[in-house]
Amino acid sequence: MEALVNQLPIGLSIGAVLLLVALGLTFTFGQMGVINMAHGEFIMAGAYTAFLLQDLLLALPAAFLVAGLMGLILERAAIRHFYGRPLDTLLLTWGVSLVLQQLARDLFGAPNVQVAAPPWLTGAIGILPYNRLFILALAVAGVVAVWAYLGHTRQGRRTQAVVQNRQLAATSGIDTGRVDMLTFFIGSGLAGVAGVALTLIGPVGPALGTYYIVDAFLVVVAGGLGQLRGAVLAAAGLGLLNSYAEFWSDASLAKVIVFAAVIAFLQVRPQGMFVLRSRALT
Amino acid sequence: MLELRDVRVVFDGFHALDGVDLTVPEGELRFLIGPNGAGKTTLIDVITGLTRPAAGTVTFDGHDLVGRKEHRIVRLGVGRTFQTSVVFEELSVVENLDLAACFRRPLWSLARRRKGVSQAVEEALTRTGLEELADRSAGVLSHGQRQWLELGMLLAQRPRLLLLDEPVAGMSREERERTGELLTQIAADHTVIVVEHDMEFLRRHASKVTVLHEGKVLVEGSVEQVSADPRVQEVYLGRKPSDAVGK
Amino acid sequence: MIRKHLPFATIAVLALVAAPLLLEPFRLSLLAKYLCYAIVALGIGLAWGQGGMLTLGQGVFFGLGGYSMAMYLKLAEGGGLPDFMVWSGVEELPALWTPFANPVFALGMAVLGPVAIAVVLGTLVFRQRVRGAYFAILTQALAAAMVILLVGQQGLTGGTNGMTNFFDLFGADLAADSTQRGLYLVVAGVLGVLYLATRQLVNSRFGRLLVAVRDGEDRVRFLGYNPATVKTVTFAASAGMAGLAGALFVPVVGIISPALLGVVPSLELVVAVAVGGRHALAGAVLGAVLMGYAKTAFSEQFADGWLYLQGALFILVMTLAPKGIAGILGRWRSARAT
Amino acid sequence: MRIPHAILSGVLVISVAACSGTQSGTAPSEAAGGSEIKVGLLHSLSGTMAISEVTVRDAELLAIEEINKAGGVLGKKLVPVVEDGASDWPTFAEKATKLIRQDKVATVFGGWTSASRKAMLPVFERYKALLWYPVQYEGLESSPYIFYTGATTNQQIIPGLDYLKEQGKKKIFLVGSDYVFPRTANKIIKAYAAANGMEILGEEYTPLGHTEYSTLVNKVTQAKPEAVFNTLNGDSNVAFFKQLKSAGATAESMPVLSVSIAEEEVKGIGVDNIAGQPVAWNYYQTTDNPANTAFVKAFKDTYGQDKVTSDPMEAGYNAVYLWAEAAKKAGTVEVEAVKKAAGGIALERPEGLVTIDGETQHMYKTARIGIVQPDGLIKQVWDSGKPIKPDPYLKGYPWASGLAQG
Repeated sequence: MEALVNQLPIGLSIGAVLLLVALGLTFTFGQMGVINMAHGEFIMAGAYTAFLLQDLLLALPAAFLVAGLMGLILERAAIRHFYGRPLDTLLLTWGVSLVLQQLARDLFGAPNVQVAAPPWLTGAIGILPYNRLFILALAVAGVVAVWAYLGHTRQGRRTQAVVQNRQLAATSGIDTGRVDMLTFFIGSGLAGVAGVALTLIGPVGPALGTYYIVDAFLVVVAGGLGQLRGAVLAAAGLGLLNSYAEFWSDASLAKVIVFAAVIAFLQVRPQGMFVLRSRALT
Repeated sequence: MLELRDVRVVFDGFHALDGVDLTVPEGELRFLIGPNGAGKTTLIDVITGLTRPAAGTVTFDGHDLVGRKEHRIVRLGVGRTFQTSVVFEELSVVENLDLAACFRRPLWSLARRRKGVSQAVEEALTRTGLEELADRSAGVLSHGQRQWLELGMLLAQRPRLLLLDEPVAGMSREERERTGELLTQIAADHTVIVVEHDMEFLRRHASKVTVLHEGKVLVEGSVEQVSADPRVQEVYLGRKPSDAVGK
Repeated sequence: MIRKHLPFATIAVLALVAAPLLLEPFRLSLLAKYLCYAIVALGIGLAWGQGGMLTLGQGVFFGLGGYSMAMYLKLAEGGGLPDFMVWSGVEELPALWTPFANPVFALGMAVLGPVAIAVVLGTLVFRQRVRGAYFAILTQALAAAMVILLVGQQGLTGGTNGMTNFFDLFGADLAADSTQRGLYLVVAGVLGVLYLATRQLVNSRFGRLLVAVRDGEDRVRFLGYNPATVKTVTFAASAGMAGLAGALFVPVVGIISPALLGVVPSLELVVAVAVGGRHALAGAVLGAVLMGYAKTAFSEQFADGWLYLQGALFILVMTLAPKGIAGILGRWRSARAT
Repeated sequence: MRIPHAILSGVLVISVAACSGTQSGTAPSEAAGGSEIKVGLLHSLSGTMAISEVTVRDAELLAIEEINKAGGVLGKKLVPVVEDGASDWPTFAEKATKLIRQDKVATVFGGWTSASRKAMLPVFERYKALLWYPVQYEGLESSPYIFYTGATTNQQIIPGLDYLKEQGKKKIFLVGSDYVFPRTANKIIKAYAAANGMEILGEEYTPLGHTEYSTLVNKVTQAKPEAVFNTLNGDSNVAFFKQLKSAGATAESMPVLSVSIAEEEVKGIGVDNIAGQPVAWNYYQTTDNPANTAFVKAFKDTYGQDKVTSDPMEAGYNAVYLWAEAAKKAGTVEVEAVKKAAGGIALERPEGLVTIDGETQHMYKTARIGIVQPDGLIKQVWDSGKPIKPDPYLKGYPWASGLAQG
């Protein structure tokens, strides 16, 4: 029974990890329609930033910058030529992810590296260790920051305007190229932050990104591509489902169950949890 | 033939259609007008299954259309065009028409190459005057030609009810005239509903007009009756109806 | 007429006569392996290039075909339980396995199994108008889930090891060079037939309809067709091809394992199709053979570089020549013609 | 769509030309006559397994270099042909075929995962060529064309259990990655436990590459075992130990005995997370004997002072020496003669005395339990006293009779 109750916070904390890795993805997709397969490698870049600095609090902003700049470069150099072709972007960024993985292997070596967790994260409240709570808090902070940015800053509102009608926004004086750049910077930066957080609980190596990318995509799909509210609910839902499914069966089956659940869910809500309505015929 | 009763559509609290009743008997050419946001396109969307009404009934020839999938409604004989014409640019003109003509055939029979041009396609080509361009890819057509191709595709479908969403928008004067002739021809042996802003076009071709305003039917009647109606003038901001509706 | 068929005849002669004569057996079976991949690529070319469905889970179907064939081969050996069951502690043959002793059933399942899964998945997702990126991601997740499932059922599937160590195929010694040559001819023949059939389909009305669905799914609905059906049929056809390719792959290469049907191999094939040229079926075939060859050649020279090369090649193709090699050749040809 | 046939003919011409080109580039091997002997090294140099396998290849290259310096084998120099298995089992089979048929190597040293070995096995048996496989594995195999220089189960798993039993640990929880080695190991463990009055509280598997262990850690801590037997592989270990530690479990309250974590992996897991935990192997960098001192020094001099040596590396390093010794004894590198000569060869290696068991082609090896130290190295705390005779089918263990009917 105790174990059963424990699974609840565990599920939420798994959800927090999912949310954190999917947040940047949902941001870039929602705002720009870009599916970034190199997102996992931006997470990895964040984790390696933490490895180089060996200081969690310093690493958070630094990783945001590092991954964000990588995203910025990617956007300027390649992705901007692909707007409106999400499938091509998906494949292009996959190529980028391959190169980045091998680059990490050459720069840092193939074996995992160690990032020491700060001593103040040792300990636990109930079943949840401090580092899990830290991730939970970080995920919440990330969501709040994105929400505040989009709804309550000038630049955020511009971003929203571009999402709703790119041409109209452009003719009313918004530099859409700049907005895209900034959006991609933030989305990738969030991946970097996720990478720092993941060093607390997982391996830090060239393959890091590949472990999380499929799950992150599932969250984005189930949440409704690009919907912040949806992503939060989907992450929590999938986290809990995963936690209980694994508890009653095993880790392998839990993954299969989560996948089946997402397919089933799409039968009920084909466009994810929340969708923007549009009268345009696509 | 087509009957709408108390149709309501709500988008995020906004009543796009707020209890519309509409009856179109067989063989009629009906124009739908109204200011922007009056719900004209939404009405067509409801009839063709693109938008599901929150309440109300839509019957075509005794069939309930609400909740039916788009392609099933087409199979009942209801065809439509779009404001911004959508044709398949990678296919040739004749291929576009041929696809439109073939939908009643079983899918497996499509696994063969097209041999020659079917009668329906031939007819559509002649009516729209696109014979010369038959083998050109649809991507190279001008705006007007695209609109005609779309009309041609609609004809090739051999529908019983045609819904045209702003068929002359963006056309030159000559193109409009040709479209008008085409429309007259079509209306001779089809039931047609046209959404149109162009008042001159309206005057020349309309027999009966329905005016929509804020999701409701404001008035219905002949062109003269409608343009004389003070409520219509008020809706169009008190200006002379011809200026206002003509836009 | 003759002119029209001359190039194809040339290839057929080259592939069926010259290659077996010129290549040593090891290289010939490598080529056979690439041609298996080319069959999968053909299906991807159909689904993605023509139908716009980016399927990132084609490895799943390839794997199902491969596993069906492998199960037959394991049972055909005779001599009791398959080796991996023995060391997995399985004591009697699972019921799931029994019908696979029949080669007709096994081959049928290799094709129909993938088709059935594609029909179910296609019906579920296309009916709900899940498309584009959604579909891509879902097929990718399918590949991931499938691998986990196969790995987890070690007693049934051989786990991560998969199945290997096959001895004979319909009485012929699989190790013999003559068998491998024969297998090569079968693979090349199947590829040729499927290529012609797919081309026929693409040029038919259905092919036009498929392109229409790709470019304007919603518009097609108002032409009275159900795009979900069109897409499901196409997806199923491409799945069937992948399944058949998998079934041929197993006797050629001698192994099937979950690693062959995961996310990465599925993506690699899509890359190959993109490099070859997704809109031309021949481009897809070309891409698969070239990338297969490049991978072998490159990893023989310098292993680490392969990932760089693959990634870079891909970025270059996507940015500079989105229509792939076929597109470049096409442009070059039309430039010369004018 | 207008030019497909032209393209297709292009592709076939190119590929046929390319393939035959490569073919003519490889002259018949000099293995038979010339002054060189080609040997193949086949490990994953790319992909997920590269982390581990590259180090083994390095150790094997070191051995080849040392042997060449000392005059080679039968007066000829060894020339390594290195191929990449790319962490992909069919590639292992393909590259093995290439090494045997095209490069005509005298022998191959290679593999790490069981899956790669299973994939290569039919190739070596088909062409009657030799493979030296350097990693501990799940047993139940004895191919006439493979020499196994790592431990089989009775030289690692069973000694590990003996150690836990001696420590008075009776309630055990089993955690493993979902593949052949952990599943087979756990079968053996369960049979052992049944015969030795131990209790198995749970058995859990996670997919390879799994990194979310909170649920599993909850299951383990709720079951309150006295020890955990860990057969997780690769990156999963990092996540498992990090998350186990932050859940408050310690090596004192609940030791986790691992059989796939060597010196190389400790760094990535983080010493803090694993210090004090026991591991079971046949060799540690700290193993005290002159052969090892020389090996560690040579390895560090060649590859860098920050490098560590580990059990599989040592087994790979040994494999080259053992083959060279067998070839010397046989007077030829011909496969059947080498096989015949190999039985009974005994060498002092870094792990101590290693003897080839001619019957099973496995090695007599000493089992050692070590504890991970705060400096990242592993200190031996227990050993089996003498080399244990390899018993891949566990025929000598009555309680295991039900396991190995194969």
